[in-house]
Amino acid sequence: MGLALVWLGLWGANARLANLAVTAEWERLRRFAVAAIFGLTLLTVWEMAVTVFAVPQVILPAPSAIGARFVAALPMILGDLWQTLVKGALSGWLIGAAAAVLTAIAIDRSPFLQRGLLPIGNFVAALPIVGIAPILVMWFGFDWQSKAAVVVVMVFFPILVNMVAGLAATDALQRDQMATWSAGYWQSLLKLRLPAAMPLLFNGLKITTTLALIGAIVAEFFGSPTRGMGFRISTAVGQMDLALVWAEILMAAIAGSLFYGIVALIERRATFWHPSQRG
Amino acid sequence: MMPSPVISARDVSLTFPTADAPVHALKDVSLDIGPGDFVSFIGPSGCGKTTFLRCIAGLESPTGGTLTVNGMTPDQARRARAYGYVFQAPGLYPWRTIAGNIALPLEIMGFSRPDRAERVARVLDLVELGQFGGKYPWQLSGGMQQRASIARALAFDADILLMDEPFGALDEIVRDRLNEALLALWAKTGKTIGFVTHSIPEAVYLSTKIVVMSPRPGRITDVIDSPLPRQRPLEIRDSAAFIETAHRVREGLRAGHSYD
Amino acid sequence: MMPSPVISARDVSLTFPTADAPVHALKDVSLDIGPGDFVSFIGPSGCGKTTFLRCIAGLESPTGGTLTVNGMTPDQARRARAYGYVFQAPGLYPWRTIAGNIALPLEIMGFSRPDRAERVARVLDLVELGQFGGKYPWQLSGGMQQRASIARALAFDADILLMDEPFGALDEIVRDRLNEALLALWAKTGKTIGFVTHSIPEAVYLSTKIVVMSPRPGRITDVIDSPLPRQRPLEIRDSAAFIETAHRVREGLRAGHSYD
Amino acid sequence: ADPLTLQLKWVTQAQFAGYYVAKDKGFYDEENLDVTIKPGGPDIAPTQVLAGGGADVTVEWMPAALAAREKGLPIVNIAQPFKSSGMMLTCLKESGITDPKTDFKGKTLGVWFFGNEYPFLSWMNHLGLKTDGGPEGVTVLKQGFNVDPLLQKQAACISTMTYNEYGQVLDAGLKPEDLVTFKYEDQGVATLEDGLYTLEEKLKDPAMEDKLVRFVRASMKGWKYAEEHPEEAAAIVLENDETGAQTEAHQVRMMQEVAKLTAGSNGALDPADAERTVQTLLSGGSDPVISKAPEGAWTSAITDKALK
Amino acid sequence: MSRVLPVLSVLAAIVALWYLAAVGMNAAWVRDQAARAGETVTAGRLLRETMVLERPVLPAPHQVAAGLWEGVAGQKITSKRSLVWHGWITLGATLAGFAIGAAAGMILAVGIVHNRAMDMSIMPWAVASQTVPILAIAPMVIVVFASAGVTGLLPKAFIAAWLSFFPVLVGMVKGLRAPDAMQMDLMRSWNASSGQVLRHLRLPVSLPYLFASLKVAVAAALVGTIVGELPAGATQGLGARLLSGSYYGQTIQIWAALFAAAILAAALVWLIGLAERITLRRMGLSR
Ligand SMILES: Nc1ncnc2c1ncn2[C@@H]1O[C@H](COP(=O)(O)OP(=O)(O)OP(=O)(O)O)[C@@H](O)[C@H]1O
Ligand SMILES: Nc1ncnc2c1ncn2[C@@H]1O[C@H](COP(=O)(O)OP(=O)(O)OP(=O)(O)O)[C@@H](O)[C@H]1O
Ligand SMILES: Cc1ncc(C[n+]2csc(CCO)c2C)c(N)n1
Ligand SMILES: [Mg+2]
Ligand SMILES: [Mg+2]
Repeated sequence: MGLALVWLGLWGANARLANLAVTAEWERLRRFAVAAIFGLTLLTVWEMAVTVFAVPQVILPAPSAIGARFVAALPMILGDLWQTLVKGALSGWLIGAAAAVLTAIAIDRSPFLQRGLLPIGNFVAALPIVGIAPILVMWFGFDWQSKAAVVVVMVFFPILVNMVAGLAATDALQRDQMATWSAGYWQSLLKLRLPAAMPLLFNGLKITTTLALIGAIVAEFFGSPTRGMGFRISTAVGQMDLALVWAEILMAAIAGSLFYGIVALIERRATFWHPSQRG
Repeated sequence: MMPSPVISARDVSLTFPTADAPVHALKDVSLDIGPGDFVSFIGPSGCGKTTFLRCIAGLESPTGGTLTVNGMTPDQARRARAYGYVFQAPGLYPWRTIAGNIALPLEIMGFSRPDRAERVARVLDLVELGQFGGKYPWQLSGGMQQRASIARALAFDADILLMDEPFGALDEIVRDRLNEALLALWAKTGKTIGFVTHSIPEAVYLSTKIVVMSPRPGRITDVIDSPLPRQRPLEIRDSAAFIETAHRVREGLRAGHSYD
Repeated sequence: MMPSPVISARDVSLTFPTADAPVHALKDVSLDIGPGDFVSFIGPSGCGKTTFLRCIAGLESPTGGTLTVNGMTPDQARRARAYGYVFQAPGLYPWRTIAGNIALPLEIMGFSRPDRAERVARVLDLVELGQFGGKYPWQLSGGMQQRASIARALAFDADILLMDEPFGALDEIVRDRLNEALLALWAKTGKTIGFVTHSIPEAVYLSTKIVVMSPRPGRITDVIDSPLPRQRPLEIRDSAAFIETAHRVREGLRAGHSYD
Repeated sequence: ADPLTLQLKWVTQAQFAGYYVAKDKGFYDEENLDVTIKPGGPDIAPTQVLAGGGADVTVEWMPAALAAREKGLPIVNIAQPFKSSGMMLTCLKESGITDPKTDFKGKTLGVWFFGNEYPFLSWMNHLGLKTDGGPEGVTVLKQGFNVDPLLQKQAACISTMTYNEYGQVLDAGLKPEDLVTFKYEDQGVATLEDGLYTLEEKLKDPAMEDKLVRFVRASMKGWKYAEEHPEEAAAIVLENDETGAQTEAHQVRMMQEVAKLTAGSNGALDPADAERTVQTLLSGGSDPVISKAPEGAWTSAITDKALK
Repeated sequence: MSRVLPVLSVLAAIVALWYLAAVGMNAAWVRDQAARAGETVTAGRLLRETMVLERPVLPAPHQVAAGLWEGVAGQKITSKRSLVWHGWITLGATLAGFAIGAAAGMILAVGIVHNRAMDMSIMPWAVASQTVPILAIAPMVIVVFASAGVTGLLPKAFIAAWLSFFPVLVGMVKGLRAPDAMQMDLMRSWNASSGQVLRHLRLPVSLPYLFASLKVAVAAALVGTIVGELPAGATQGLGARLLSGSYYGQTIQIWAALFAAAILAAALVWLIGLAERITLRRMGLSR
C-alpha cells in the first residue's frame, strides 16, 4: 500500500517534469532527471519492500547494502570491468560487428551467396551461446580471447539480420537514379545503400551492445582466470556475498548503459536525416 | 539524307502484370529521335510517357519490339553514361546537402574535386538555388527540391537528357527563365533531349518534335515536327506558327482523351 | 457589412532555425478569407505558400502574429476536422490500395462502411480513376497518384479545403475538367478553399481572391479581388476582365522575382 | 505422507545414490515421508535455495556451509553420510610436479569456484602459496564443468573427485601412470563433504524435527543399501536422471568410489572431523576461509534420535 | 533447384573445411597419445584417428550427424535420451517467453512513443535491464520463483522473455517513429487520434523493423530458455542436455544438442520470415 503510494507520487512528479516546457539547454538535464527519478522510485520501492517483507540478505540485499559494498569493492570491480568489458566484450563486439557487416555485403553482393550463405549463416548464428561457450573456452583458452569469441558469435546474427534488411531499404527511385548514372556496384553501395542502411545497422549495433556484455560475462561462467565480472558474480553467489553480486551487476548496468549511450550518440550523429531522429 | 537516329524505337510494347488485369503501358510504339533533337512527350496522365522514358534509359525492359540508343541497347548506353535523367519526383538523398546531392553523380563518374565544386556552383546558380547548397532536402520547398534535381542532371554532360516533368512545380516566371536556359544549353551543346510536359505552350516552345500520346493502351497518336526555327526568343510564342502548332497539339490531346 | 472571416491572419511570421542562418519563411503576413471564398496563392517557389497553408491547417505554429480559423486557433480547428488538405506530393500509403487510401480518412472519422464505399466510388469517378481503385500507389503514374490524393481530400466534406498545387502533374485537358469539377463542387457546397498554384490562368479562372507572394522573407505583395462572376464557363478565359486580371497577377509575380 | 524437499549439490549422479535408493526402495514411504529430490547444477547454491525456502534439507560441503553461516545464514549440519573427502588435485606427469611443497610455484591450477574453492584455498594457505597469479604463487583458473583443461594442457593440474572427474580423465584415454594425484586426505587438509544441512529455525519445530529424524534414518538406510548393491544403485540413479546423459559404466564406477567415502559413516557427524575441518579452514596464512570458530554449526540431535 | 544448389555448395564447402579443421585440431591429442605410448604416427593413422576420437576437440561432421541421428531417430521421442523430447520442452518455454517478451516489447514501445515521461524514464532502464547478466540472476530468479511455488516452464519463460523483449522494444521504437513528416501531417490534418495513427500509419511503417527484431528476439528467447534450463535443476530441455554433456565431457553429445538447438532456432527464424513475407505480400509491400 505504502509502496504503491510512493510509486504513484514519484511517477506523477516525473510525468509533470517530462511534460514541462523547457529550453534546449535544460533539455539534457531534464532527460537525466526524469530517468533518475524513475530509478529512485524503483530503488525506494525495492528498499522498502526488502525491509517490510524482511527478505533475507542472501536472497535479495537492500540497495543501501549494495551501495556500501559497491564503494568498498570499487577497485576490484573496476579491475573486473576492464577484464570483461574492455578486453572481452568490446573487442568481440568490434570484430563481430565488422564480420557481420562484411558478410551482409558479401551476401548482398552475390545472389549465389545470398541463397547459400544466409540460411546457413542464420543457422550457425543461432547456436545458443551457453552451448558454444564451453567449446570456445576449450578452443581459445581461459583468458579474454575465448570471451571475445563468444561475443563475436553472439552479436553476429542480430547485426547481420539488420544490416541485410538495411541494405534492402532503399526506394526504387533512389536505385533508378544510381542506374542512370551507371554507378558501379561499389559506388552505389558506398553512396546509397550504406547510408540508407545506417538506421537499421544502428538498430543492430544498439541491441548488441548489451548482448556483448552479457555474452562476455556468461562465458566466464564456463572457465576464466580469477578476475572478471562473470567470475566474481558466480564466486560471490557461491560465497553468499549477494551484495557483491549486485554491486557487480550495478557496475555492469552502468557500463552497459554507457556503452549503449555512446552508440546511440553516434547513431544520432550518423543518421540525423532519418525521420526518427528529426523528431 | 537523314542522319542516323540516336534513339530508335520499333514496335515497343510494355505490359505490367498486375494482380488483376495486365496493364498495357505501351503498345507498338515506334519513334526515331535524331541527334540534337528536342522531343517533347505530351499526353493524358497514365498514357505511358514516364514508362517510355524509362525504357529509353534502360530502367525498364520492353516486353516487345526493339529499342536502340546510339546503335546500342539502352542498357549498354546506360552503362556508357549516356543519360542525364530528371525524375518526376525530386528523389534527393536525405543524408546529403543540396550541393552534396548534385555532386553525387560527379563523384560517381570520377570528376576531380575542384571540377566538381565548380560545376555544382554553376548549376546551382542556373536553377537559382545559389544560397541553398548547404541545406538539406527536407529544408527546401517542393519547387526548390525539383530544381535541385534538375541541377543534378545538368551537372555532368550527358549526351542524352531525359526530363520527366521537370518544371511541373515551378511558377511561370521561373519556368520561363529555365525554359530559356534549357534552350541555350541545348543550342550550345547539341544534346538530344527527351522531355515530358503537360504544358502545351512549353512543349511547342521547346521542341523540334512533339509526340502526342494516348492511354489504354499507351501509344503514340501524333508526331508533330515543329515549324519553328532553332533560335527561339520568348516572343515567338505570339507567332502564328506557334499558335497553329499549339492548336494541333491540343486537338491531338483532346482526341486521346475522348477515348475515356 | 462583410461577413466575419473564416480565416484571419494578423502579422503572421514563421522563422525556421537551421544550422546556418535562420530562414524567414513568412514575415508579417496579414490576410482575411471570408466564408465561401476561393483564394489562390501564387508566387515564386520558396516564397512560403506551403508554409502559410500549413499554418492555417495547424501543422506548423507561427513564431509571431495571430491566426484564427472560425474564431478558433488553427489547432482547435484541426481537431474539429475542419480541413481537407491536398499535399504538394501525393503521399499515398504504399500498403493500401488507391481505394484503401481514399477510405482511410473516412475510417478515421468514423464513416459507416456503405457510406465509405459510396464516397470512394464517387470521388474516384470524379478524378477519373474509376478503374484503378484496386491498384497500389506504385502501380500508378505520377499524375494518377496526384489525382488519388485529391480524391482523398474530397471524400469527406471538410468545410475548408486546402490544396497545395493539386493539378501540377496533370495535363491541360484533365486539368480543365478538374477545374470545372472543382468549381462545381465549390458552387454546390460553398466550401472555403485555399489553393496554391503556379498557373496564372488557373488562379484567375478559379479564384475570388488571388494572393501574390514573394520570397526572402516570404510575404504577401498583392491581393487581387477577382472581378469575374461566380458562374464561370471555360470560355470566360477569353474575356477582357480575365485577361486583365491575369496581367495584373503576372506583373505582381514579376515584381516578386525582381528582388533576386 | 509428510512432504519434504531435498536440494542436491549437483546433478543427478551416484554421488547422491543413497537418497535415490531410499526413495526408490520405499524407505521414505516406510517413514511416511514424501521426499522430493531436486537436482542441483552449476550456479545452484544449495544454501541459497535453503534460505529462499525452496528446500527443507540440502546436501552441502562443510566449508561452504560454514562460510555461509559466517555470512549470517543460520544453517546447521544434522547428519554426515560422507566420512572422508574425495577431493584431489590431478596433474599431468609431464608437468614435472612431484611434491606440492616445492613444485606448484608458477604453475597453473584448475579450481572449482562457486563455494567449492575453500578447501583449495586453505591448502594453498598451508603451503604458503599465493593464488593471485604472481610468480611466487600459483595461477588459478576457474575450471569449467569438465576435465578438458587437463586434456588440452591449459592447466598443469585440475581439481578432481575420486569418484567422478578422475574417472573421466581415465576414460579420455590417459593412463594412471601419465598422472600424479594429490588427495586432500593425504595432504592433511581434508574437509568434510556432502553433509545434510537445514536451517536452525526448522529444528525448533518439533514436528519438523521429527520429520528430519525420519528422513535421516531412511536416507542412511538408503546409503547402506547402495554401498552393498552398487550396480542396482547405479541403475536407480540412471532411472532418475532426466537428462539421459549418464552412462551406466560411469555411474557404477562412481558408486563404487563413493561407497569408499561413505563406508566409515553411520550418518552421525564425528565432532572430531568437524573440528579438524574448522581448524583447516581457520589456520594458515593471511586469508583464512572463516575468521572464527563457529558455534552451533552442527548438532547431533537428529542423528541421536534417528540412529538409536 | 536454383534455391537448393547454392545452399548445398556452401554446405559442402563448410563440411570440407570442417573436416580439415577436425584433423588439425584433433591431431595434437592423437600425437600426444602416441607419444605417451611410445609410438610414432603416420599421416594415414592421424587421419583415421582424428575422425573417430571419443572426446575430440572438434568432432568430425559425421560424428555429429551420427549423434544427432541417434538423438532424434534412435530413440522413442518420449525417451529422455531423445533430442526431440528435450527440444519439445525447450520449445514450449521458448515460445511462451517469446510471446511474453514480444508483447511486452511492443506494448512498452507504444507507450514510449506516445508518452514523454515513459520515453525518458523507461528507455534507460530497459537498457540497464539488459546489462544485468541474466545467467547470474537466473538461479536467483529460479529460486525466487520456486519459493513462490512457481516451477517448470514459467521461470524459464520469464528469462526468455527478459532477453527477447529488448530487441523488440528497440526495433519497435525506431519503427514506430519511422513514418515521414508528410505521412504524419496527413494524419494530423484528419485529426486522427493517436490510436488511429498507430493502427493506420505507425504500425504498417514499423513492420520491417518489427520483423527484423522478432527474428533476433526469437533466437534470444531460445538462448534465454537454455540459460534458464542450466540452473533449473538441469533436468529437462536442450540446455540441461548441453550442460550434462559438457559436464561429462561428451563432446559429441554437446554438439548434437547444440545443433538441435540451432535447428530449432533456425526453424523459428524461418517461420517468422515466412510470416513476414506473407504479411508484406498481403499488404502489397513486397514488389
Ligand atoms: N523544415 C524546414 N526547415 C528549414 N527551412 C524550411 C523548412 N521548410 C521550409 N523551409 C524554407 O521555407 C521557405 C518557404 O518554403 P515553402 O515550402 O513554404 O515554399 P513554397 O512557397 O511552398 O515553394 P514551392 O512553390 O517551391 O513549393 C523556403 O525557403 C524553404 O527553404
Ligand atoms: N510498376 C507498375 N506496375 C503496374 N502498372 C504500372 C507500373 N508503372 C506504371 N504502371 C501503369 O502504366 C501506365 C503508364 O504509366 P506512366 O507512369 O508511364 O504514365 P505517364 O504517362 O508518365 O503519366 P503521368 O503524366 O501521370 O506521370 C499507367 O496506367 C500505370 O498505371
Ligand atoms: C562448475 C562446477 N564444477 C564443479 C563443481 C563442484 N562440485 C559440485 S558437486 C561435485 C562433486 C563432483 O562430482 C563437485 C566437484 C561446481 N559446483 N561447479
Ligand atoms: Mg509520369
Ligand atoms: Mg510548396
